[in-house]
Amino acid sequence: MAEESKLMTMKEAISKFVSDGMTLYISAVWANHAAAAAHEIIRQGKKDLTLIESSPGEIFDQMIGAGCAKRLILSWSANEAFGTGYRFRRAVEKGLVEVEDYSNFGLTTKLMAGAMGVPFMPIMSQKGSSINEIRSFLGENKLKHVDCPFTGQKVTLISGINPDVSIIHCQRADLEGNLQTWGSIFSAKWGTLSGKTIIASVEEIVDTDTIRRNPESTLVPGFRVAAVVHEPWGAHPGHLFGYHDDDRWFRYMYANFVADDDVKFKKFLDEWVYGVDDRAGYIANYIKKYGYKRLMRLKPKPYYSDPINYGTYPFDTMHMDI
Amino acid sequence: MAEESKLMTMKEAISKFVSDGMTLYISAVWANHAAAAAHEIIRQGKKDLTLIESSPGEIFDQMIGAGCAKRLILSWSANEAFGTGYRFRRAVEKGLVEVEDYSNFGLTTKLMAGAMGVPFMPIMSQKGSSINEIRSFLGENKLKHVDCPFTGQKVTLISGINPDVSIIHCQRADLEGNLQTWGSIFSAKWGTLSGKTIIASVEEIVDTDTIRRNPESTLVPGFRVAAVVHEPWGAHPGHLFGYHDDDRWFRYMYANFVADDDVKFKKFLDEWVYGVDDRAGYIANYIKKYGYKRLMRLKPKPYYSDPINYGTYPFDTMHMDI
Amino acid sequence: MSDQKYAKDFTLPELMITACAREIKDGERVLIGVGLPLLGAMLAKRTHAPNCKMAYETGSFDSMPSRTPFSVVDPDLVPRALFAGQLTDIMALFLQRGFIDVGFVGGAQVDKYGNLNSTCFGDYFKPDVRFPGSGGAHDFGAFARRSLIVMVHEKRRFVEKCDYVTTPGYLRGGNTRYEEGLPEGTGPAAVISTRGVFRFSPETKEMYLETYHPGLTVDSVKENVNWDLKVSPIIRETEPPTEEQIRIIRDLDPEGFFLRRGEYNKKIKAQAENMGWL
Amino acid sequence: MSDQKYAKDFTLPELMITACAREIKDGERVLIGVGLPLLGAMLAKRTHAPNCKMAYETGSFDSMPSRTPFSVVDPDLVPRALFAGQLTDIMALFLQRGFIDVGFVGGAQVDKYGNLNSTCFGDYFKPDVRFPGSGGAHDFGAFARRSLIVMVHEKRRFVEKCDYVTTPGYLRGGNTRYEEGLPEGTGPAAVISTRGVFRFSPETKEMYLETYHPGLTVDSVKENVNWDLKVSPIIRETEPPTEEQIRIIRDLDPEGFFLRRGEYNKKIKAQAENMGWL
Repeated sequence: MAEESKLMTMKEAISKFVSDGMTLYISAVWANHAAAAAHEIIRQGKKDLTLIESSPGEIFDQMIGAGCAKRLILSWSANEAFGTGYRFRRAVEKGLVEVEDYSNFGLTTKLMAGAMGVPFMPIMSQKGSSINEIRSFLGENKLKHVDCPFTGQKVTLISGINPDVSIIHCQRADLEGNLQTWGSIFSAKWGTLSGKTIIASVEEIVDTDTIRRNPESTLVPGFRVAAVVHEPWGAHPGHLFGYHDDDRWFRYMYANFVADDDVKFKKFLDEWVYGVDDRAGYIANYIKKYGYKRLMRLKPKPYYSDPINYGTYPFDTMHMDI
Repeated sequence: MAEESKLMTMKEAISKFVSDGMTLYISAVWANHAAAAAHEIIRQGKKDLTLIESSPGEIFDQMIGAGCAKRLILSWSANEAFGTGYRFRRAVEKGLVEVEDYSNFGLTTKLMAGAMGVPFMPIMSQKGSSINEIRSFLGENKLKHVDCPFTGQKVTLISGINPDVSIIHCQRADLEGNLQTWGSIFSAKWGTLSGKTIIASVEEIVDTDTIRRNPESTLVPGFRVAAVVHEPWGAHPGHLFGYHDDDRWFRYMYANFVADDDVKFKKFLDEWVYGVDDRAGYIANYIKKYGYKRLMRLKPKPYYSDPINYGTYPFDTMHMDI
Repeated sequence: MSDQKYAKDFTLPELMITACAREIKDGERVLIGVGLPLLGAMLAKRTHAPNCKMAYETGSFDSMPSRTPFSVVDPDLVPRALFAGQLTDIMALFLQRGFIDVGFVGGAQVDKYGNLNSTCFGDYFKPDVRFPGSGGAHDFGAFARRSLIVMVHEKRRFVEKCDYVTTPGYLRGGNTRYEEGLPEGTGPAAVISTRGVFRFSPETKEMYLETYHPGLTVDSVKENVNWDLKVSPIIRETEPPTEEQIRIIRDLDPEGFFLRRGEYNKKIKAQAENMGWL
Repeated sequence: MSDQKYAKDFTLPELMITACAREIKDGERVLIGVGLPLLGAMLAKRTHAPNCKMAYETGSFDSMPSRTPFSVVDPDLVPRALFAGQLTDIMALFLQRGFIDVGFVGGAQVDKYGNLNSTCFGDYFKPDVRFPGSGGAHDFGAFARRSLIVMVHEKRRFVEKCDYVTTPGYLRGGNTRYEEGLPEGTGPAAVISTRGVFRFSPETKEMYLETYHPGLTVDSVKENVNWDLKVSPIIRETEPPTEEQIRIIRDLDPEGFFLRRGEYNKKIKAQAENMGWL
């Protein structure tokens, strides 16, 4: 009896594992950008969520704008060189969401502590800042200042977190949920592994033998994963190493001409989120609107690593005779 | 002006960077087993060293037996299924070396704290044990028991360490010291990066382009590395992923028939350490004694990972037009 | 099938490997050290627990080695593994988080509450005998849902109180383990010694004899324990290996490295002497 | 060479990029965020500092992107990099350990001791304006040997005291930064604003004007600072870019994404309208 398949649709995964009021880590930096999942959360009208990520981009902005989020734990929310995160900005200014601010390092060690199973991580950062002084909804549980019992240095203890659900978009997984990713992953290792439940969307479903040929690319072993969703282009308009580029025009357009206008933002959601059933529908709309060629232009020129020779030793190579 | 080459002989590296009385991390678990460096330390008669590694094998035993070590910080010292570590055992029983004991996890987080630049790491382990109660030469600096200020749980804080020198044997490096390794590395990432100074021996010197084709295999960036030594078979009789197997017969023979006999141990050192100039001499002796074929039998059957497609984007793919 | 019949011919190591294997349920995640427990887990995987997955503190998970590993860093544990990382990955992400079902541990001494000593006999600072130390054993024992203790059974090793507690069992019995801060729902599940299999009372957490190995008696086991050993009301002989189990075990160790160590040792010694080594 | 002559024609962003580049010495390790500083570092690497190496908090070190990254997670920052890991690798192993020479930071407000606010104007809980937040800026500012502050220069942004300190500069001046526990030998080295370049007094740690940008005056800079700004005794105009520098900068941004943002913005807006988007 092999392990059960964890393959399901995004609709099933979000409806089964995400409830109103939960705390969610969603990988939302531009690599491993879990856009398909975020859009499904919006479609299902989830409410009162606490969202955590170090430097989330567009999808946090959209979940905030769609009214899914009540609280945010983050370090930065914007669209990089493309523009600011207007839905985030306006929601905070209007008091529609509460924010607990950390630095990128602080926030990531918060997830690292959760992933590793310790209640806090020490950092030498965050000293001398309002980040360390001002506490929002986490109150005394945000962090502590202590003197190191060994050296006397001032140390900041960042409290750990275990989100109810962690969600990531990756390159590939097998049906058991063994997740592989590569490239530079920002906070996504700790964020994903900190979750009590893990949902992953992937570009490709592969067989377990493929996973086993690159054991060092496995980010999360299958036993930690509750749902695997096959959603090609699930990171769009973010990028995914080896699969596609950022859709820079699309990001620029959203950040500069859509996010800060209530009417256009609603129109955007109506078209790209509510107006489609899933990521396949989203991509169909993209192709209809911009053409297949435009989508394919986002594909990279292949750039392969060298294969790694691990070496193997057949059964008869015990090497115990001289 | 490119960076200066850090290539030197093991004789130069040990004589330049290792002094009596220093604290050294030496990668001594059976993968990345820095045997060539340990033998050079013995040859140069270094004294009063404090040696740290989680579960060191034969080379710690030999450095102890040769009188190099005064203090040991470790979790386990033996030769796995091959036999106990007799030089270690006898030296402790006779009071010739002092030991500070941790668990494997505790010891590794001690190195991790040093590598990350924090004065301690919290673990939930080591509770209820004499490891946590009995302190040797580190005294109050071994660890602390605290109640978590967030959850009230009992937490063990393991003090960090930054060895004066960390030494590892890896698959390859370029002349600037960019070190690459693969396989399962036990404590070696944290141990190596915790060092104030880093020495590496490698199977192969490669050009920087080779390093750059597998950026995720880089364990240590060149700016951290002080010396690169080209010592093929530098891990023998340990193994090295992709390069060679453990020499099980040799390990069994040492652990069971040499280590616990003063005369045979001296004879072993005379032949394999004092009697040769470097690793090339050691291997020449091996070939003379056992034959080239026997050495070559330790080579693995190749087992390659799939290449990873990172993808690349030429200068004209800004994707900022529609 | 005929090979499900009990074997007539088996050795003590083979019996213990079988006993280890029987502790593993299908689908469990098992953290494994060197020696007999590894053979036990390989046997379980080839028989009743094909979906058990082994983790190694070196960083590998669910490896498919072609040969029997002699050590947890065997170079054949990475190719074809599901996951290859480092010690802190396995110890923190898997073990400290509570995702390991079974951890095998060993020691030189065990006491009646399953506390283990793998560090020293006598005073820590002037030991009569120094052993290797914890390695990962402490951590396995701290966090695995069920830790399984595999021991050579001599009277001096089954003691009222360990000289040094390397790996905590139930500490002073009752709830003392959990009061000390070790996770609820963890602790030793069994001791598999060279004389019998022992379990722990659910309330007092005191070790009791469940089965004695074939050829021994309850009294001969009790005589080799330094406290008044309690005995299961349904005491019986340890279940012997089946013919299938014996066939698989012997296939796993054709050279007798684990199973016929004395004989093996003689062979290597003779070879070494021939090489002018000794 | 003729292109070492100063350029006659250059824009304010080009001047600032040049000023950023001049702060980087050959061989230094530079931790970089998005925007002008990245172009500055790329310019430095193509001119006087070919061996400077850039780190990105995303996990890449010494990348060789074919194109100009628009973000620190640009997918061209991993192929051909010397090292690719994750945020905690760069933040801990490189930055917290003290191995980063230069870190670029920005903000919406700066005060006279180089403290930076990139979080909000007004009360944190009811902000007049909410900005993105720290990102890596706090950490860069905490640990880089020299942090370099790049700012849009408006009077409301150069304040006596920040509404919120996201990234600590010299705190309350003097040694207060180090008394707070931030590492010795770290701190802001310069502010590069849209009006001038500022440095910090070695003793008081107060910001002073070192150069004002071409076309401006000392007074016009002082008028846009909310405290009595001190001025260097050898005050002068900011050194303009050379022709070589301008040529390289423009090569790096052929579409004008960074250099001609207004014009660029119009173009994209027109395209979006054509697509029926707006």
